[in-house]
Amino acid sequence: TPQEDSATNELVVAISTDVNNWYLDKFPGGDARFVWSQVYETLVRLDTDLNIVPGLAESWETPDDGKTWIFHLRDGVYFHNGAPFDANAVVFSYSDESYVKKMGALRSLDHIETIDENTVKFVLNRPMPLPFYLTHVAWPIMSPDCVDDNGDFVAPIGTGPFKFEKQTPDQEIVLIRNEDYRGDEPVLESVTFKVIPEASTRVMALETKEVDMIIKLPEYEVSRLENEADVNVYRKLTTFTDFLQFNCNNGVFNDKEIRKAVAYSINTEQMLNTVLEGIGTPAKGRPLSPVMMYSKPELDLYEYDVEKAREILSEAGWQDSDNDGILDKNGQPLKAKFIVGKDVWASRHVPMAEAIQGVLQNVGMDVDIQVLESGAITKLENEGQFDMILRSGYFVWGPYPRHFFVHQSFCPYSHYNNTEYDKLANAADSTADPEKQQQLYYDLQDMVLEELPAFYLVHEEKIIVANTYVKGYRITAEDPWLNLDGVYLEGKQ
Amino acid sequence: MTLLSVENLKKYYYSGVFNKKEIRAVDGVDIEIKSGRTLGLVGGSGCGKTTVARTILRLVEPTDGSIVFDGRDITKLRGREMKNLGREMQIIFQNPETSLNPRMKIYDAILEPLTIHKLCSADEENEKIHRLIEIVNLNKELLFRYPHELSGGQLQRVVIARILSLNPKFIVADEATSMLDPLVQAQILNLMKDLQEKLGISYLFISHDMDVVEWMSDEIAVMDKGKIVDWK
Amino acid sequence: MSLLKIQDLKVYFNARGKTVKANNGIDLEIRENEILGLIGETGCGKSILGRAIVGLLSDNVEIRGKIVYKNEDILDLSEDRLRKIRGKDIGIILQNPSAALNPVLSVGNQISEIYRYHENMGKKEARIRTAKMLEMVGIDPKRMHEYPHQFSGGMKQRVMIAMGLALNPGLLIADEPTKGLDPTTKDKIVDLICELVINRNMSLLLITHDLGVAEKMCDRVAVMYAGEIIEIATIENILSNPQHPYTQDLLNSRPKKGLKPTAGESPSLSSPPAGCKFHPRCRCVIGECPKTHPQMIETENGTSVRCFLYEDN
Amino acid sequence: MKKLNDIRNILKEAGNNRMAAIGGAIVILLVLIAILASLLSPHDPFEQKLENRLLNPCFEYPFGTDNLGRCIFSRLIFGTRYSLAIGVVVVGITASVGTTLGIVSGYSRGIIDETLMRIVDIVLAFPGIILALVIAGILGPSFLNVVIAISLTHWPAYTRLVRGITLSLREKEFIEGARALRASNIYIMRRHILPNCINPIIVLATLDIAHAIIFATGLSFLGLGIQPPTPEWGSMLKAGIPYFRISPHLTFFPGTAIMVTVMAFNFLGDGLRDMIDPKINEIILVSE
Amino acid sequence: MLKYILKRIFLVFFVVIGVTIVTFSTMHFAPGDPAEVIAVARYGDDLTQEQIDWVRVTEGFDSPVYIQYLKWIKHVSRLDLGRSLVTSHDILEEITIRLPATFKLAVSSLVISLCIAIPAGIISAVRKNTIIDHLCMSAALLGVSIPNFWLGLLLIWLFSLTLHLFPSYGYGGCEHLVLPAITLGTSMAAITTRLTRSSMLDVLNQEYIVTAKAKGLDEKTIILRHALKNAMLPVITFAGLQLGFLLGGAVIVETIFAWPGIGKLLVDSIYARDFAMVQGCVLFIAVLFAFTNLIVDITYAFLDPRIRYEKT
Ligand SMILES: Nc1ncnc2c1ncn2[C@@H]1O[C@H](COP(=O)(O)OP(=O)(O)OP(=O)(O)O)[C@@H](O)[C@H]1O
Ligand SMILES: Nc1ncnc2c1ncn2[C@@H]1O[C@H](COP(=O)(O)OP(=O)(O)OP(=O)(O)O)[C@@H](O)[C@H]1O
Ligand SMILES: [Mg+2]
Ligand SMILES: [Mg+2]
Repeated sequence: TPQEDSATNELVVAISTDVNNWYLDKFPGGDARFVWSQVYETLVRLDTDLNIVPGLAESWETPDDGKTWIFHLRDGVYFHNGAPFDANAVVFSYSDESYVKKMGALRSLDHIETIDENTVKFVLNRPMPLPFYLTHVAWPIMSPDCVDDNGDFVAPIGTGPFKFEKQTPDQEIVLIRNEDYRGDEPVLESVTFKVIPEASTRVMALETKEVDMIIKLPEYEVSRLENEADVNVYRKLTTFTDFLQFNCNNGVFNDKEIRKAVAYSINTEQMLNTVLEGIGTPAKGRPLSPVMMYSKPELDLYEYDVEKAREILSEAGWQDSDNDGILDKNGQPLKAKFIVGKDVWASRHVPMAEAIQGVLQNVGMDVDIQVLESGAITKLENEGQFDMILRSGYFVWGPYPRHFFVHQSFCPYSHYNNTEYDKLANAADSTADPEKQQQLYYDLQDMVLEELPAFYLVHEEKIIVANTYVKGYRITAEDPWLNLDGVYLEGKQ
Repeated sequence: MTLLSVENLKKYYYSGVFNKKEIRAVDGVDIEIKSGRTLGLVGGSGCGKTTVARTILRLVEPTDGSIVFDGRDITKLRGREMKNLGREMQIIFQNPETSLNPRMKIYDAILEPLTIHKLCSADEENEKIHRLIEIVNLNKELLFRYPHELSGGQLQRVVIARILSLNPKFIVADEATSMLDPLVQAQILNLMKDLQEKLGISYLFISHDMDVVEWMSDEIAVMDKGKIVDWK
Repeated sequence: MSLLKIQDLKVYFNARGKTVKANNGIDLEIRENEILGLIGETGCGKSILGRAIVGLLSDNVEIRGKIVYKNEDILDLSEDRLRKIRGKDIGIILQNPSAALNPVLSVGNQISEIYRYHENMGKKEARIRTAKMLEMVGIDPKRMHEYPHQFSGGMKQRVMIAMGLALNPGLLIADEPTKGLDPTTKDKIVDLICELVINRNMSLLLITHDLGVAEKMCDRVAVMYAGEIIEIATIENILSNPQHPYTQDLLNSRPKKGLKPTAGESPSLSSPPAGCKFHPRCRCVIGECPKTHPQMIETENGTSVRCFLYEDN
Repeated sequence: MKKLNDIRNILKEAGNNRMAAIGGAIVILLVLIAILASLLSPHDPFEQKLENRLLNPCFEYPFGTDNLGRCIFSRLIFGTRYSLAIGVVVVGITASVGTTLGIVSGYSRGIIDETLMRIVDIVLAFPGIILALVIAGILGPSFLNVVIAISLTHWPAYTRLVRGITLSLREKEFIEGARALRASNIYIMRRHILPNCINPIIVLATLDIAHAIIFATGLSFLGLGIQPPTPEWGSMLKAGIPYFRISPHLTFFPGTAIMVTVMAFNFLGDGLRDMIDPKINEIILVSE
Repeated sequence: MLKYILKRIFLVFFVVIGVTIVTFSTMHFAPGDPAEVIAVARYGDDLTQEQIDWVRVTEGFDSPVYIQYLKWIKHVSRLDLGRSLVTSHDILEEITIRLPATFKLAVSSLVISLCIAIPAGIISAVRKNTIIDHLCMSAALLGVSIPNFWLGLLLIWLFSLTLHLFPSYGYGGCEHLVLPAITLGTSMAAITTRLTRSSMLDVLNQEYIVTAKAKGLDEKTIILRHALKNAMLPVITFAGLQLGFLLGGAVIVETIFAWPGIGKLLVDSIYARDFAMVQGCVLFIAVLFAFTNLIVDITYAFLDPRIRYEKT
């Protein structure tokens, strides 16, 4: 039985960035969320297939179609320091101090009331499907003891299956088993997250068995590792979709037809099978991953058709008059400035961008790629100094399609102005009736496909690789989670 | 007729950052040189001979004192006047190997003063140079060599030739022959004497070697610790 | 009695494709207890000869001939044996003391290591001997812990002398020990060397181009020109009755004799003129001179000279 | 005629100096490759054939293809341009600026010299790559910014070298002689000092080209170098790293190209140093 | 010597001031509105103008540059480098936590490089133009020519993955140190070898070596006693500069081997546009570098009697 093996029941997981924030006043960047998800828990949780299930809240209800939400908290749950979990902790966790309240998705949260020790009431400014929002790992429930009397952060104290033990900056974070965990006590004695920034090093560390499990494996390593006998590769379609966002406010992509031409020129299926080694699902413009809620099954997707793309361009008046392979109109060449981020989160983006550049070159568009860090991107974005950006999963967590906010005109990332769209997105988010909501989201998807504020490329597949002696792992669809429920080690040397 | 008269010439050097130290390289020197004559300057090592020479040529600025050359006080000259002074007084150095730019052919080295002072046009230049090297008795084959391909005596002749192109009235020879072999030294010293007779040049002849100075000079000043201590 | 006998010594350098014949057939004998002067113009090969005697030339050089020191040919010796001879039997004072002293070792150390290495002396004993040596050359032994850069030129020269004499060698080679010194210091050094050499019954090969120094110190003088010895005679004979035209010119070029000039330049060692090497500058060229290379000829009073003018004598 | 002889002598010397000859030959070859890139490359370096990706070296693709199906051989050939350009442009800028400052500093001494040398000290107080990293990080990655970043860190080496030479030249009589001729300072710096600094500068510059190329590679690794799809060797190497287990040719060829080029310039620099002036010490290598 | 040391110390002081100005100005004259950059770093995705303005006021970006500098320098002089813009952690603390790792890596690379380079350099010089010289020099040339991140990966592949000799990443015992130290030490060893060789050759051509030979000393004594100390002087000076190489090269090596040092902190901060942290790291490294060179200079003064006994 696994328990007997406890001497080696210490899991080592490699991640790419350190956890440099443990407190709710900031967003946990990079891979920090994998670690947070072991220490902290949320009121509402998702199971491995994105079904919404009780977390720290046992149940919830909304008496007024989404403007007020009442959560009944689980009894007999204790924080890592032994203090009981209660309504105060919820109020603390969603106070004005918290990131999610201050900057994030819960800005329309008016206030929280404690009804009794185990009941809290969230009052919103407008109707919202709040339980979905509360599944996000990045805004979990923390103990008020996380801070001292002056409000300075002391230690990460949550209710999760593992307790924070120690952290050595840029090296490792050690978590140990929470003996008093509310659910099934974890088999693992401890989980150590090792910080290894370089992807190749991460893979080699797994192969030398210096680490047991790696997250965010680069696509190109998958097929090789799938053939290795002593590693297991776990794959599952996630909630994330990579998309090519256009600057519709000015420049060439102001013209919807040109955006369409781009969509027809990109063969997402081929890109997926080559650049991404077949990992993921081609989106062909579908804005929502099939695993997402309200993802419309029947959509009028873009099938690869260069000829059509060429046709559209020439109809729009773009001709190659000087025979340099680049189309031009009124003496202006067809040029686009293409921004790509270099986050560890999306190492695949650079080769994808290059591939896109290649195909667009093919239809006569001169694409200039700029690989930048997020700060630099923000700057160019604000100044409107770009034509396309390659992005992944903004406002995406859990199955709920909050992502559509990204194209609303007031969103800093939108670069798209369409009052109709804005209205539709708002309405969809504020509608409590599931059927109506579904219809609204279906309409939104059709609209995105028709209007193309962005062309959706691939639905991302999550990859976790572990050595075969890691048993009992079940991969979750939602990305920031690392589900170690039921994991144990057997026969590790 | 007096060509150069130096009065109360002083040159102090200062060294040290924290505690300034004063080195009195030249400390009140009076010198007089007549037209067409040679003044010998002798003295132990480090007594200030070179410094006297360099200050007279205004290669270093004197701390105090006056230098009257050809009737003009030259201590305060600037700009154009200073440049013209270069045509009248010149210097020959001790070490022939470093007296010429190693990257300049002999021809260019001799031509250089003429170009700097814009004294000849391109078509005259060849002829002029040939005349000059004839005066100092140099083979014209050497003109297109680099300095390191010449011997010390030949180099010293080149130095003299280029100086002569300016027709100077006064030349300082700072141990001009002390690095040369006796045979060559004799050649150079004889050449200098010849030139003096022909062109009426005045010399300030600096040397360690009393015998040589006696042979060269009309008058001899002996220096010690920055001062003239004897005058023969 | 001859202490060192050099026979037909040839030292050729291979420099950038050219052969520099720095010494080209030197025959020379140094007798016991004698001071032999070696004079000649810059670059004629004096220092090379001095170094060749001690086997201190670099590897890219071709040496032929014989250098016999006390029945041993130095050129045939093993490196080990040579090492024993150096310093112990033959000492050398190199030309430029500023460069020849190691800047990072104290002066005392540089002398005492000779004792420690050759005579296996203890530190203390070596230091006492060093102090004695320094005292002998007129340097306060207390300064033995100082470094070369703290010494003046004359003092460095003295240190070099102390080093050369440390083991009482039978033969000392002094390469221009007075170069670059002011007249007073020069006199002191000359006196010092004379005194030490005479007191210790050793021989000295004094390389110089200062005739004044040679006059003061030497018994005999060899005159070198372009890698050859062209005249050997007692110092008196050289001064009063020079035979070779070059020697005569050399003497006449002194200020005392009115600085009489000689035309021409010294020849290059890589392509010397044919025949007598001095003939292009010579006042008394005769028919043979440009064609045949003259041999050494004995003339009166034990003078040898390499000149056709004396052929018939 | 005389010039011709000089050149012949240099060539002869180069022939004697095997290292310099090999280095020089490779450098000339690289320059030719860079010039004739479009003639020599069998494929368009930017052309992607996704169906041909990650091919091993074969007849059609001598060095195989990369992850986007581009011909590595062609990309390497075009990459010669970028690597050489980085080296040459950087060295061109740093050598001319550094030399000018060095001459001015050494010749004028006094306050100008002090100021310049203190600036040099300050720049040298930053380890080169760190300064370059920060500059490239701030300015954003591009060819120009890479050149700026490397140039800003490399000029002090020249200033120091040239200043040293200038100071020793100043002591030489021929400079004082020129002053006695009343030549202007600018004339002296240009005609007397500069020509005497040229040889060591050439040596340093040659070695520095090698250094700049390696340096740019480091920046590429950190993602602050020249950006894809530009076929710059450093970024090709970096882009190939993920594949170095399955398709090692993606890293092998660019890596080798970098190594060979850097070695060639080092060979040439070393050889030139031995030829021109054996006395310039290795110290000048330490331009870091 | 006192004068020499005082002068050095004065210079270092001066350099440090200069370094602060450079560091400060690079960050402040960087393109883009610093307040906005910070706001992005701090609040990430959703960003409003008020937030930017708020950052501008709280961080003091609205006052004149020199005031900002003086304010900053006042803090710095009290060893207060401020807080990270992203994590709000104390910068100096973050740096000092990582100092041991960088120090360990730097020292071991230095030791490795010196242990290989100095003997190799000496042997090549003494046996100039022999097989062993050519071998050493070719190896050295290879060492400077190989991009070190590639070398690092090849080493991991060979020694960890194939031979299972050393761990592929991480910080810990000696076995962790081997590969990063070799990677970092290689190019340095290569340069040091070349430097040692040429310096040694230079020394061996000096007249005092001839003097030593003339004394009849054997080769060993001549090399170890007479040549080595002189030849080491430039190498020692270089060892100080090497630290710069080390700190610079560490940036790359630390990334590959997941070595938790300052270099990695710096790179991460650059990516995160955490300018306060970048500023802190660069300042720290530069000051550290300046002081190491001061120590090297002083050591040099002790070793070189020409400076040790300089008259004051
Ligand atoms: N630039 C300078 N800075 C400081 N001191 C100097 C400088 N130039 C010369 N001195 C000092 O001035 C003194 C006189 O020097 P000078 O060169 O004039 O002597 P000298 O008589 O020509 O000596 P020598 O015979 O050795 O050529 C010396 O003590 C020297 O150290
Ligand atoms: N290593 C070498 N390679 C080539 N030529 C050399 C070498 N060493 C010396 N020479 C040449 O050998 C000749 C003799 O040199 P040497 O040092 O013996 O002259 P010298 O008579 O001592 O001159 P000085 O009076 O200037 O000391 C010179 O022409 C010199 O250029
Ligand atoms: Mg003088
Ligand atoms: Mg000599």
